[in-house]
Amino acid sequence: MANQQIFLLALLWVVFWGAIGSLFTPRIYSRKDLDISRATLGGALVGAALGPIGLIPLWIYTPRFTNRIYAAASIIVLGILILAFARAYPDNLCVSDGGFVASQVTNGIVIGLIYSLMALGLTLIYSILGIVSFAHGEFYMVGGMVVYFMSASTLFGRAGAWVWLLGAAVVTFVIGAIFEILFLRPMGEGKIERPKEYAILVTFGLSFFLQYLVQGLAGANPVKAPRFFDFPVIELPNAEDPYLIKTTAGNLRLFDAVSIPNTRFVSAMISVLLLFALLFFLYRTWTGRGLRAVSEDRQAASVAGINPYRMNTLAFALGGMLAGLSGATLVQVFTWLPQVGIPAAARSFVIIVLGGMGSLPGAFVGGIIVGLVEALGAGCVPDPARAAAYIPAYGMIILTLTLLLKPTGLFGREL
Amino acid sequence: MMKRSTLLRIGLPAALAFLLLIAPLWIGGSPYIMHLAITAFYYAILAASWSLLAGYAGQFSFAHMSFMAIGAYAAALYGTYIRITTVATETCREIPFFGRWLVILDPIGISQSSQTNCLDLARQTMPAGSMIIQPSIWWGLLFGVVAGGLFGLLIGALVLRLRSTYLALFTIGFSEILRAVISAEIDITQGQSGLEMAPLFPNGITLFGHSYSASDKIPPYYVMLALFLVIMLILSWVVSSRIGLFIRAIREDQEASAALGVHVVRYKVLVFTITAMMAAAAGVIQGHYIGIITPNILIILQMSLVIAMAVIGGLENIYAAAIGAVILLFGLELLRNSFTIGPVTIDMTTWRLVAFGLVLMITLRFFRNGLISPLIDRVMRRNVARETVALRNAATAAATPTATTAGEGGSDE
Amino acid sequence: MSKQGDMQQELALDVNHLFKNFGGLQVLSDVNFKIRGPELIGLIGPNGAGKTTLTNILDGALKPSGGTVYLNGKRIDTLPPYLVARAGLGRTFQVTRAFRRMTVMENLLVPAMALHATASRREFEEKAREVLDFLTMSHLTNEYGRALSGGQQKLLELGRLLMLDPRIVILDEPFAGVHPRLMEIIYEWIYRVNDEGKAIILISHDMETIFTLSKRLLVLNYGDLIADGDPDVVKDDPLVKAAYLGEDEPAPASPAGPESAKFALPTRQPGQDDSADDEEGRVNA
Amino acid sequence: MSSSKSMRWLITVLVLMLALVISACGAPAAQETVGDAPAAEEAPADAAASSDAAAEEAPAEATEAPAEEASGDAAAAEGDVIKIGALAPLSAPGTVVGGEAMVDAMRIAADEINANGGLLGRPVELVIEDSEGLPERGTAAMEKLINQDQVVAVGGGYHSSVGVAAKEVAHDNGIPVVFAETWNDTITSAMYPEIFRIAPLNSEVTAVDLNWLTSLPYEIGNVVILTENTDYGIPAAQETAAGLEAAGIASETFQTDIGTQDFSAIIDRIRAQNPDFILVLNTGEAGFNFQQQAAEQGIGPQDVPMLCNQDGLESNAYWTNVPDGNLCFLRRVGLPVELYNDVAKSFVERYVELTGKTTAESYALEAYDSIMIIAQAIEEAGSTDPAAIIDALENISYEGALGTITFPVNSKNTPEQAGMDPKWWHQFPDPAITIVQYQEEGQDSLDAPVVFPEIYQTGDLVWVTAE
Repeated sequence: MANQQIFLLALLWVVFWGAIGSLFTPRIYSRKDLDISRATLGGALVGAALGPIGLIPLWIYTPRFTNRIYAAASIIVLGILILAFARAYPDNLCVSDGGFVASQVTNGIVIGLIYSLMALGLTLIYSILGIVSFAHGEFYMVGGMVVYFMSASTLFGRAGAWVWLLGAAVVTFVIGAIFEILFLRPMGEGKIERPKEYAILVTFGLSFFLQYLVQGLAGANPVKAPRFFDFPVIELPNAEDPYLIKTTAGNLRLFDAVSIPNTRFVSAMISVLLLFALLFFLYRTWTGRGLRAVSEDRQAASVAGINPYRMNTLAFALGGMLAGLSGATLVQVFTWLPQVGIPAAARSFVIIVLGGMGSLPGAFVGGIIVGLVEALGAGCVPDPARAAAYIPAYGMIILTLTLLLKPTGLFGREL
Repeated sequence: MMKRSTLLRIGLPAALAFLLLIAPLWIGGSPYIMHLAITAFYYAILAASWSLLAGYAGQFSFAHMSFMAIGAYAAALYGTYIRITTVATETCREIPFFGRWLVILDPIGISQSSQTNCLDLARQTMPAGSMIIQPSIWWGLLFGVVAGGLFGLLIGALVLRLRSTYLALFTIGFSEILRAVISAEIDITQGQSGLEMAPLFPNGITLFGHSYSASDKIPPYYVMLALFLVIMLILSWVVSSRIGLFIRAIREDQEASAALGVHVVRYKVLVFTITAMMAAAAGVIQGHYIGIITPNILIILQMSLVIAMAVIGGLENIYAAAIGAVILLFGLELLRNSFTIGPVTIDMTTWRLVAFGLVLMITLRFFRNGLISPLIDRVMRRNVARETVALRNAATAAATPTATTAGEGGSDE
Repeated sequence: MSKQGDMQQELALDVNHLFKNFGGLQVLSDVNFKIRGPELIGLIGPNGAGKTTLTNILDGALKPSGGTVYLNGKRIDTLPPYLVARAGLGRTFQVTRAFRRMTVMENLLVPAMALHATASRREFEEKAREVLDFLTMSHLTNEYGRALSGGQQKLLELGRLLMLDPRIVILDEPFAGVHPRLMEIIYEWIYRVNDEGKAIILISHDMETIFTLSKRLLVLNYGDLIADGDPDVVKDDPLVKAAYLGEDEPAPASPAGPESAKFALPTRQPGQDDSADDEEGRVNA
Repeated sequence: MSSSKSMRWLITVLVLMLALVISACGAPAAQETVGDAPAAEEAPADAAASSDAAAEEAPAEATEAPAEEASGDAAAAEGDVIKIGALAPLSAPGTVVGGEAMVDAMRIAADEINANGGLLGRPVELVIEDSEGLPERGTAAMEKLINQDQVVAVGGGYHSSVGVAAKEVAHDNGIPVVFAETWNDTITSAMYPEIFRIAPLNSEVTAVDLNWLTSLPYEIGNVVILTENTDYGIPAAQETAAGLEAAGIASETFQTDIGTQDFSAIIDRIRAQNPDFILVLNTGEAGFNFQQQAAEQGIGPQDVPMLCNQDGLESNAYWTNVPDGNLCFLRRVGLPVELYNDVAKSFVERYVELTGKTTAESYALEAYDSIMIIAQAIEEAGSTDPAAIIDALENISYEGALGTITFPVNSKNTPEQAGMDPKWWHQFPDPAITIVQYQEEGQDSLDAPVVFPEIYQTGDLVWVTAE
């Protein structure tokens, strides 16, 4: 259908001018001796938004790229794409069905909150140790496995979700601490050449080890924990009227359009709780302040009497624990396997790169954006044969584009 | 002394190569061992070329398997969709090609109902005696290598500014996108069911009067061995040439290298391109040998195997990486057995990988140059050490006391 | 190494109206100076004066916001660092940047081979051995860079410059953290290179050496070149005194050592601070 | 100056590689002349065609070469064990639930044989290989079984893509394989002499699905097919869609990657289709994930009639992973429990004892039979010579857990002679396929009533309708 070409053309147009903008703007800015750190992304956005109409004045007047320009250009780009999409696929659910879009957005945010928690762990590790843990997905997996086995055991089966979560937290924390002390501490002591590469490889080894250790111990059968809590069954305002909220034990429906499964809702709520707990820890406790001090200025912190090695251990263990907790909540949503951590880890990488490595708000916002993109990608891509098949790629496209256009991410410190 | 070192430098590899050349005399009777050997060479190529990229040039790329897959898929697509006919088919997309016709078949996807191909239609109308030729797979190898090189060039140029962690993440991203594309574009790539690839010698081959069938292991053994040896030759040439010197300097300090006149950009991209081409070549041959290629060769486990092989062998030594790959491959495959201790049956399929992860971590932590590399160094640097001792003695004799003691000669730390 | 006498007439560095600003921050404003022949020039200025920025611009690592730099009539401010190096401008770094996991010999071969596309390795090994003899480091030929002490790494950097054989050399804090005995070798190096007809720009916090060595002094103060001339004259320049020498508060500690040792030979032990410096210098991405 | 140098370098490397290539650039891979012979299959099957040509002379070789090996083997170890290979997915991305069940079943078969005095007076050893659900691993595993472990025949097999790839290795080596659970039609339609199958054909399974759907007394106007992008899922989805279209039923197919975990967006889309029926062709944990998430989002088996993935027959795993999965329909291969013969009954008894499960899944029965039928063939052949085993298999009539297994379309009764599609080559023609439905939470799959076809029916189906 000719209509569909509209969207393709719009996409091509945006990508083409975006590429032109991102390639030439930094050169023009550097020739005029202006700050070029934001020129790649700025040029790309302005080019994508306005094409030559935007680029030519941009290159002539070379304004400073403020966040306002970023925001305006991003909105225009999104607008163009959405309009073209709506023109090209008038029957697509994302165009014709508001309830569907609302549902996708809600689901994206809900799952994004859970992703955020995991990414927070990774970004915490990065901000203190300066490394990315490639074993993050395995902490997530282990967290879920611990919850499953506790829930299935006779000893803890009736203990309830909070105990299971605590168990997952303890196990992942301990694994993280032991590993840090054994394998990462020498790095902090400067005994290791090329510490970053060492860290990549050694955490990679840990990921390998944990994944197959769990498989060896627990087998590779898919498992799943029971629902933590049931919803109370309610219907508001009442059964006769068109309802605003209606719940069953396993589902929550709003306005007869948005449906949130209980397990996801509970996981997201637990994630939010943990998020607040983390913020409290970081900003209101002595140890948390110590952590932040180390991330700001290592030397000054150690002068102030904080043992940076202990902080490293704490940060790595805490980061692993956050991943473990996020797995622990998600094991009631997804079927669990020893390999389940790999896509989750990949998603965390996307989030922290998008949010800015080491930035806590970045991990939070990035998580929600990635959740939204995955939900809308799978929900809106017109071809049902491709929509789901490309799920692993949506996040990775964000990752690569961020690294090319703005390596510091949304909230990273400008270099 | 020079003679001894030359002997070691050339004689040892030559002896090893000769051993590998005549190895089928002993292991030729066991197709399984031959199969492992072929696979081992394949991994050795990947590990050695990755060690050039990561160990020498310091570019920790996780996209190495992607280049391999690009090569293999390029060759597989070429083999699946390209035909040459002597007469125009009129039904297919076709291009005149040196007096013949280059026919591009339609993508068919996975389907059990046998769809009629445009060539089948054409066959009925074509005059008798006209030929349909499936072009040689060796042009497919060329095609794959070029495709791999082009992508290597592209990725190398894109990641110029990215270092360590960022580079690793970017290349993981690229690899995952590629995997998603290959699994999703089923019409062309046949997705998870994989593209079939013709055997290396579809009609068998006659070597020294002995004819081998298409499924015989001896011819692919020699093809893979030849590729392995050629690539090791190129790699040794690269590392001993100015390229090797420069990429190591760049790894150590990019700015300082530039300030000393090294064209950083060129050498970084160059090393990406060269290693990508090598990976692609290995992928093409392995694909033809195995007979099928699926997107699963891109899963992170595969890449981690190559990385672990290079690391355990010795990341900063191409020979160590290659030997490490061979040893580990044999180790991992031969351990694929379960054994029983008393009442407990231990299924080694999983536990060998647990051990593997552990070995990887311990190697990194305590043997940073890998397990093989120090051995090679010990042999190769023996006379260097002697020379160093001599120099140092001379220095002491000349009463020029060194202010601060340096580490020991040829130390690994 | 032959004396390149004819170069003396040829050698000329022209720095014209050099400006540099980072965003809104003016780091260099209208810096002008010329070098004719094998001069030995000191470049001083308080921290943040723009010394390193100036070096980076001359070296090609940074592009100036305005102005030009010519080396022997060839414009170099538009060239990337590796071409500037090949054009004949060499430099060392404030934080030593020896190639730590390459042998001393390999360290020396890098610039030589980068400069000469066709020559063989063996040719340069001879030359490298000479250089090492001169630096009294021949016993370290096969050591890895990381095995050297901080001072030896500085020497190694100087050795690399000999191999690059530039016409003009910028030495950024060559004496920082160097054992006194090794300092003698550096002195010797400077005289020798200077005798060979090369110009040297010496950046140091160590006033004693600057005044001993240099015949001409450039003083940078927050982007302005406030003085250019004979060291003794410059020392008494009221502007300089006000801006720098007479400054009350000591400049922040730098690898050059505490400010109290300003007019004394450094007494710090070699390699004392190297690891910390390294970490800073090697921050990734 | 040096720029040209290293460009030259790059070119040199290229040329070297080129040289390597060109030196080997010989004859085309395959060449076919139109008009002479009845045109063989072309396109991707070119290679296969040429190897087929080779196969014409190969049988002679195939019967000889391995015979030599086998006899050499026998000479080396007279009275030594007879090794039978077992191929199954035992780690992800393979379907581990299925794989482990099959391995247990095959172990029981081997133990049973040994308890009865072994084969030809020799003990039997089962050599298990993990295919990981990956074709390339499958070929390597088959390679190892045949060449390293020297098995005389191979049973098992779960994933179609593995079967498709692994059959080539078996064919090259002339070793018989009895596939237990690989449905893809091409496995048999390649007509390799070594390949037998006791699992149903994909197209037959599809036909059962279609028959069932079209015979139902309910209004079905709109079907959603969820499939994995493998060569089990895609052809099945395509054929089902085509069949539904022929029956005047609209359908929409959603393809997912095998590793898909989060289906929520897809489920919303499916909901918007307002389907009357959902057909799940995803295997393993992806199927579980979909069913449970669909249930949580309100279009689960209790809201919309759903034919679930057959791994659901493994009741423990099913109810752990899909707690809200009651009323799912499941496709089961093999006779219903009531019609179990003695073999099946005694097998189930042992299987329950070994695994602690409440009953045996259909693929466990198939896996058991795949080993037992090989054993019987070896007995009948009186030797472990692969060619003899193949010959015995062609003529076999085996009373197994699945019923009486024969391979009526074989080298003496070729598809051409029988006037049948090549897919029936060495194919067990009537493995019973039934549709069962879980009608109670936590129900065992064998207690679940059979709802189709009528002759096996043991209960009435529960049909949920939207609203």
